[in-house]
Amino acid sequence: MTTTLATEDASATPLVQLRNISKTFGGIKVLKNVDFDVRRGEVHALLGENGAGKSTLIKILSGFHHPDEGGELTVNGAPVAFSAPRDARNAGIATVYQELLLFPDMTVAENIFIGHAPRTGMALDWNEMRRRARALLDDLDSPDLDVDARVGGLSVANRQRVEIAKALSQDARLLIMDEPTASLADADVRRLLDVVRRLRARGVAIIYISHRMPEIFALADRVTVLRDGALIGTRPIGEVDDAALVSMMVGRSIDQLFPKVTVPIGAPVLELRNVSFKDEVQDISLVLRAGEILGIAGLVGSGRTELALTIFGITPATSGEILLNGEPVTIRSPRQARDIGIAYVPEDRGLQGLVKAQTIRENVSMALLSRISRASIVNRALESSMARDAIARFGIRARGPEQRAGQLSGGNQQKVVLAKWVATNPKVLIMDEPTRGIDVGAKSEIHALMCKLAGEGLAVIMISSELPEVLGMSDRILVMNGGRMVKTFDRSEATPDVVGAAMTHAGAAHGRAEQAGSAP
Amino acid sequence: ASWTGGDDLPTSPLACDGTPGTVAAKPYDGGVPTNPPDRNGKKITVVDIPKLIGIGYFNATSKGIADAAKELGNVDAKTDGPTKANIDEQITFIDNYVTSGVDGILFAANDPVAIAPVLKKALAAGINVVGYDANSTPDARQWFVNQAEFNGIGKTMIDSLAKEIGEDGSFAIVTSTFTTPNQARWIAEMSAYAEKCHPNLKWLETVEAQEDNVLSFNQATTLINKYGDQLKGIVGMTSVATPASAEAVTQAGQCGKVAVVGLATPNAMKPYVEKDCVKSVVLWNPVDLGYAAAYVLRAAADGTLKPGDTSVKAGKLGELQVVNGSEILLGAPFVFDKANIGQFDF
Amino acid sequence: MSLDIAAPRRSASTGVFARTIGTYGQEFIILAAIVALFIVVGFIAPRFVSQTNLTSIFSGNAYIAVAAIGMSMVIISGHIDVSVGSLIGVLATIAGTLAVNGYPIWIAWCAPIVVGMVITSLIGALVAYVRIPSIVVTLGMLSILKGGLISLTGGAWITNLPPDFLIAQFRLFGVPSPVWFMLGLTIVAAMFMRYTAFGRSIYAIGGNPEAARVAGIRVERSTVAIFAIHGFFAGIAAILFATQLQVIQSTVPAGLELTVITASVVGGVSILGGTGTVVGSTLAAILFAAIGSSLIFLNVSAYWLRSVQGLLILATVLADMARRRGVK
Amino acid sequence: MTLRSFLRHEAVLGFLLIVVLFLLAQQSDKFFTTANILNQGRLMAEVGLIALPMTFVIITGGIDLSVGSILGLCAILLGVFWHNLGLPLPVAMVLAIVVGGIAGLINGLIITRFKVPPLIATLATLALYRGLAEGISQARSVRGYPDWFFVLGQGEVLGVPTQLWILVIFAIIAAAILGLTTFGRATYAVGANETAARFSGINVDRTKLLIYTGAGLISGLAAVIFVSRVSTTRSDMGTGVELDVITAVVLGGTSIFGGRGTIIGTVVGLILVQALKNGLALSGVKGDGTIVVIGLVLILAILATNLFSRNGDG
Ligand SMILES: Nc1ncnc2c1ncn2[C@@H]1O[C@H](COP(=O)(O)OP(=O)(O)OP(=O)(O)O)[C@@H](O)[C@H]1O
Ligand SMILES: Nc1ncnc2c1ncn2[C@@H]1O[C@H](COP(=O)(O)OP(=O)(O)OP(=O)(O)O)[C@@H](O)[C@H]1O
Ligand SMILES: [Mg+2]
Ligand SMILES: [Mg+2]
Repeated sequence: MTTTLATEDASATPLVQLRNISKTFGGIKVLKNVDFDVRRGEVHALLGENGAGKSTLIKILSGFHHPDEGGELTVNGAPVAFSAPRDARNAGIATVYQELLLFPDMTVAENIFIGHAPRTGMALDWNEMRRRARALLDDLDSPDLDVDARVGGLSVANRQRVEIAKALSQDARLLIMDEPTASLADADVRRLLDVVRRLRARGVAIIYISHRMPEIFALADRVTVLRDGALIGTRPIGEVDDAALVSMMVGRSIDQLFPKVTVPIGAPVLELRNVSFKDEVQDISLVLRAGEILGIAGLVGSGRTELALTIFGITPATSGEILLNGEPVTIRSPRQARDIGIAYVPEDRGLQGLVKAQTIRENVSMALLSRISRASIVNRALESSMARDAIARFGIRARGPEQRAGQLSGGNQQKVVLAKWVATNPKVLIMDEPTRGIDVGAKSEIHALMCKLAGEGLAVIMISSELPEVLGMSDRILVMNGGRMVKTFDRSEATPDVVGAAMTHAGAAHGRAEQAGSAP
Repeated sequence: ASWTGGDDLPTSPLACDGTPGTVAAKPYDGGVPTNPPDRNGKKITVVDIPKLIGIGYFNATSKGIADAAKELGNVDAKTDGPTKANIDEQITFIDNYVTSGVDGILFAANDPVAIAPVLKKALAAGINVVGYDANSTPDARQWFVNQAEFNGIGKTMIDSLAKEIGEDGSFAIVTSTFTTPNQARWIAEMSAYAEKCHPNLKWLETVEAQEDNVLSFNQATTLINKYGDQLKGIVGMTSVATPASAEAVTQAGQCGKVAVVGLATPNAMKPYVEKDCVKSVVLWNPVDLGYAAAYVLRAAADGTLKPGDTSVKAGKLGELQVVNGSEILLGAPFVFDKANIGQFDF
Repeated sequence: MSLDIAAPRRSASTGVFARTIGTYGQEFIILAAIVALFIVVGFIAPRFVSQTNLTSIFSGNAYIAVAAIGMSMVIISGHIDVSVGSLIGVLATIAGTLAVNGYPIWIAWCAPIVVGMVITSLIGALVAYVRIPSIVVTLGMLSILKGGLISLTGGAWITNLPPDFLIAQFRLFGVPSPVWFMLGLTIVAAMFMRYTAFGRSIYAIGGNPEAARVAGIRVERSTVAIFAIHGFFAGIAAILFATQLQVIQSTVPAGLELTVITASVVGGVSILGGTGTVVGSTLAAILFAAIGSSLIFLNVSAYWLRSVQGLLILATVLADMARRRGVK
Repeated sequence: MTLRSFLRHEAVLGFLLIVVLFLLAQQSDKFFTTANILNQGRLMAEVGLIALPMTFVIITGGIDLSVGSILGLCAILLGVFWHNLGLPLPVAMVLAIVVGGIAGLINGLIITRFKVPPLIATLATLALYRGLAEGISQARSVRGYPDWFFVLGQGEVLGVPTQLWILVIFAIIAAAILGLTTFGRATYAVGANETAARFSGINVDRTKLLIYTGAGLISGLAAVIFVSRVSTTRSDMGTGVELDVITAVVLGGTSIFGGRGTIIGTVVGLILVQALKNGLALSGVKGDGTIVVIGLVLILAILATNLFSRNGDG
């Protein structure tokens, strides 16, 4: 690998510089002699596939991990060694981690100021803390976020805001953001990008990690690409384009981002008639056909996940009717849903999808244990061969079926969850944010898999906050807002403008919610 | 209040005037060790397994056993046992000592029936087995050194109580747990004797306080608070409950108004007796009890105490009588008072 | 396009009252239970609410409340100490032994606190640096302390304690000192938990240790410190325990650890860590003491006492669960 | 990795066990005799039996502190059913075990329906069940069981104590259920990630209910064996058993945080504790010294495992 030094601006000492950094976990080298630097007032984007080592690199910068011997880390030209995150904070480095690190039982204000709360004498000054939290959140365009709310009860987007406010509260010279937009909807993303630009204008250096190309081009001054733990190169953003970055990342070019294949649409499989769950899902009616991909668009909190949970029996419908192949069914638990052929790939992979402590084999077989067991005894041979098949079929990059799921990269974890549900031979597959936090390569693989499954006659519901994905993959698009369906679009009539408008200007549309069931 | 604790065995209250109860002569009903080696005059190792270790009472019995062992010169005795009065653990302790091959076992049973199988196992292994303080079923041991007959305790306690609080006074009892066999039997005998000889005594209630100092104190205090002037006496059934009750009476400023009688060791009671807060304390001397038990075991091992004998020599205690088939009576319970309590140190 | 996209579905502005109920809900439930108990039982048996009985209830069980303060901190930090009963037994014995052997009274008072802190710091170090789960360390410690105590003392009672030593029998304004200790320490601890950075970091460590670490909290060091503070409270509890009577049993009080843990968790300290207050645990300790006393006043057959206690624990916990679901 | 980390602990524990057995055998020639070993099997049967379902309970991330109280309650009811109600003894035995199951089921219902953390729920039922035992027994004990009944607790089958057979059979069944069946898988999954298990169609609540009910049933069985061993029933039976049981399970490598543990580990932990108790007693160490050693071994065993697997699971 060659490092591109051509773009180095020799005159400016970088704020932070990493030289020859390596990191080994349990004998496996996940970072290999990486050089990296950040300058004041720049946004430096860090790119790479899942598992390329981005998070590891920034965790070294933030004192979370110690690099292997031989590396060098300087701040303002002076060598430093961080023994704990505390030291990095003191050096002016603030980090928004990929896995949000918040305290669910504390208030928003306290989460923001934990570790450096304002004091009067010995005692914490709660009022000052709340006041400053308020100001920070207002600064982030979040006037609606109550500083006294329990963080555990907040939506993902709001938690993200708290996390960013927390980083800002430290008055950092370097702000590191690891996939801050992974779980944000478009408008939230824009709001975040504004914040980042404002910080840059103030002279703060920013390291920005994201799998979303448009953000990189909208924001970054320079971009560094990692692949398999090695540095591929650092370029000014003006010198690269989308395709170049992708090929730097994956080492090959990706032909098509949304490889939508049209397949013949079959008979109705799933039908919802006026399904409601409390006030979170209200009066949803729709028809889903074999081979069809139904995209569900909406803002955060619009009730898309709630709808999926209702169909899947986690929060059973409080009224309305669900029909499968024309037969009315009652779904009161995920088990019943599974047994009648409904599968759900949940949005929170780590919490709801995977048992990280268990092996790929155990994860893949989890939803159909009863089918591969006789007299309750699990058939281990069958199970292992199933896991090997899944690894082959879904292209899961793993040492083998006995590898622990938690050790895989995000994209591969997602494939394991998908494999688990496809193994049950479902008729309906619901995928909630199927490509959240997943690199371009894996993303297109998952899209291809989705099309293939639809082609095999599966009816697919895809919930996504990424508008291009919804538009690119769906045969039909259903827009939700406030727990209601506000509009449905056919693939042909769906453009970013009309769908986006339906998503945001829905308040008025409630009364006129269209019946998806009556769509052609 | 009606006492429902205890087992269903009949009570046998003594005569009110102190005529000794008639004890029907009974043939030996104890067990016999199987093929014990000849231990006559030889050095023997003895283990003492009380109900629990770490309370004053059993510390005193252990001391008695140690004293006797020293006096005899040919007994090697040690005390070991559970830290809580638990039938299961006590059984395990005995079992382990049977396996390790001691010559003699001294025990105070947490439960007479539960302990029987393992004691029989000891007898079967040729070990000499003697009980004290709390009996097992007779055939599971050779001899039992009885500190005082249940009905004797019942009479002494109720008589002292009636003397202090008057024939129509009201009293309450603080005991360890309702399931402790000795305490349960004593309470049953007290109840029967009070009914027979002091019918106007009013028994208010009985509370449990484990073998726990602070809990006993709190329970006694609550009784004082609850009954106010109505409460004339508290009876402590254990050597833990009695001093704690006396402390409760003292701290409540009720000395002289609420009498405390009960079973207790002199050292714990000295402060209260000396301050006249407690007039008399009932107890056999537990040091003597352990001492006698050790002598009886030695005699059984030597073969000098045989089934059918009517008395046994127990060192400084002199001749002790065999009663009730296979029990050896220590003597009447002793009443400590201000005059004599200073002479005892245990 | 409107930027106000995350318009709160559930209104964000909660009133001060609702917020207080939200934070201190469990404390209110227990307080209500205590008040209700005093009213009802006092109505049936007026002596129950007499000043002497109230004093006995508070004073006789203050040591449990004091120990529960430290225990609450440990549980809030996501750990537990099942050895606290044995520890108190050991510390009480140390205090008594020093007192009867002629050491100055202040040494007899301070020694158990220091020794308590040393032992719990050791526990904390094993938990924090060697990463042995606290329940395992303290289960082991329970045995070690209990067995060690009996080995050393043989269970001999400590008598002839000097009167000056019996701090629990002192009174101030007619109120026994344990009550003052209980009140004072609860207030100090509550302020400490609410208004100091270290107090808040206890919640942080219990709520999310990883997040606490990246927030710059020295998790290991703090964990040791939390256990040390717990040892401090255990030491004070031991002194109150030891000086209540004129003898010290020098054994481990049976089941004391469960009583202390129960007071903490019923007082609203989440066993999962991260939430709870020391006010709640003190109230719960008072509630249990009051229940124990009231059963005697109500002539509930002592045979059923423990079932009633079990039911009451269940009732308060279920009420709390219901409340949490209500507030959410 | 579940298996690997277990093997690490097993290696440590197995090594420890061998060292302990060797040292103890040096100390006393009575230790390594068939009679003594079989007898130890008799003594550890009740704790051993309850440790089996407790392994399941702890693997799901829960705990059951009420097992000792259930044991006491079932023991009392066995006596009451037989003696006071006049039921045939076999019927009384079955009923007592069923009551144990119901007590466990109640634990399970409190934990699953009302989402009360297991520690608190069973802390409450610890008091409740013991209180019921005391209330029902009114401090009376029931004795005088027929001779055939003692076969269970004091008898032998083919020269081996009856309850040791029962323990071995149940241990094999438990190991098979945990290691081979769908139920065992569900148990691990629930402990490692309850939400993911639920989202995979595993009936989490039913799994927990069955496990707590099983713990109750086995505690009931242990009660019957216990009564048969000691020939009497008392309401304080089984006090403190929960700590012995949890010690064995945790020493056996089951993670208190759930998701990890095996029956084999539990059995080794159990044997280690029993060997220490017995062997130290035979070597002349007194009871209080033995408790100290067991406490130390518990801490040191887990400490050793942690040190050996320092850079492992992360
Ligand atoms: N604590 C750890 N122990 C062992 N391996 C680890 C650990 N943390 C990360 N890894 C491994 O290091 C590699 C790099 O991981 P890292 O999280 O840095 O990737 P990433 O580039 O941030 O990926 P993503 O885009 O999915 O977030 C991966 O193979 C991962 O499995
Ligand atoms: N503004 C808000 N304030 C507080 N909680 C919110 C808010 N918006 C959403 N939530 C919570 O966030 C969760 C996600 O909402 P829901 O699943 O209904 O919508 P969604 O469209 O699937 O959102 P997402 O895009 O995050 O998956 C819900 O549990 C909801 O209670
Ligand atoms: Mg990452
Ligand atoms: Mg969603």
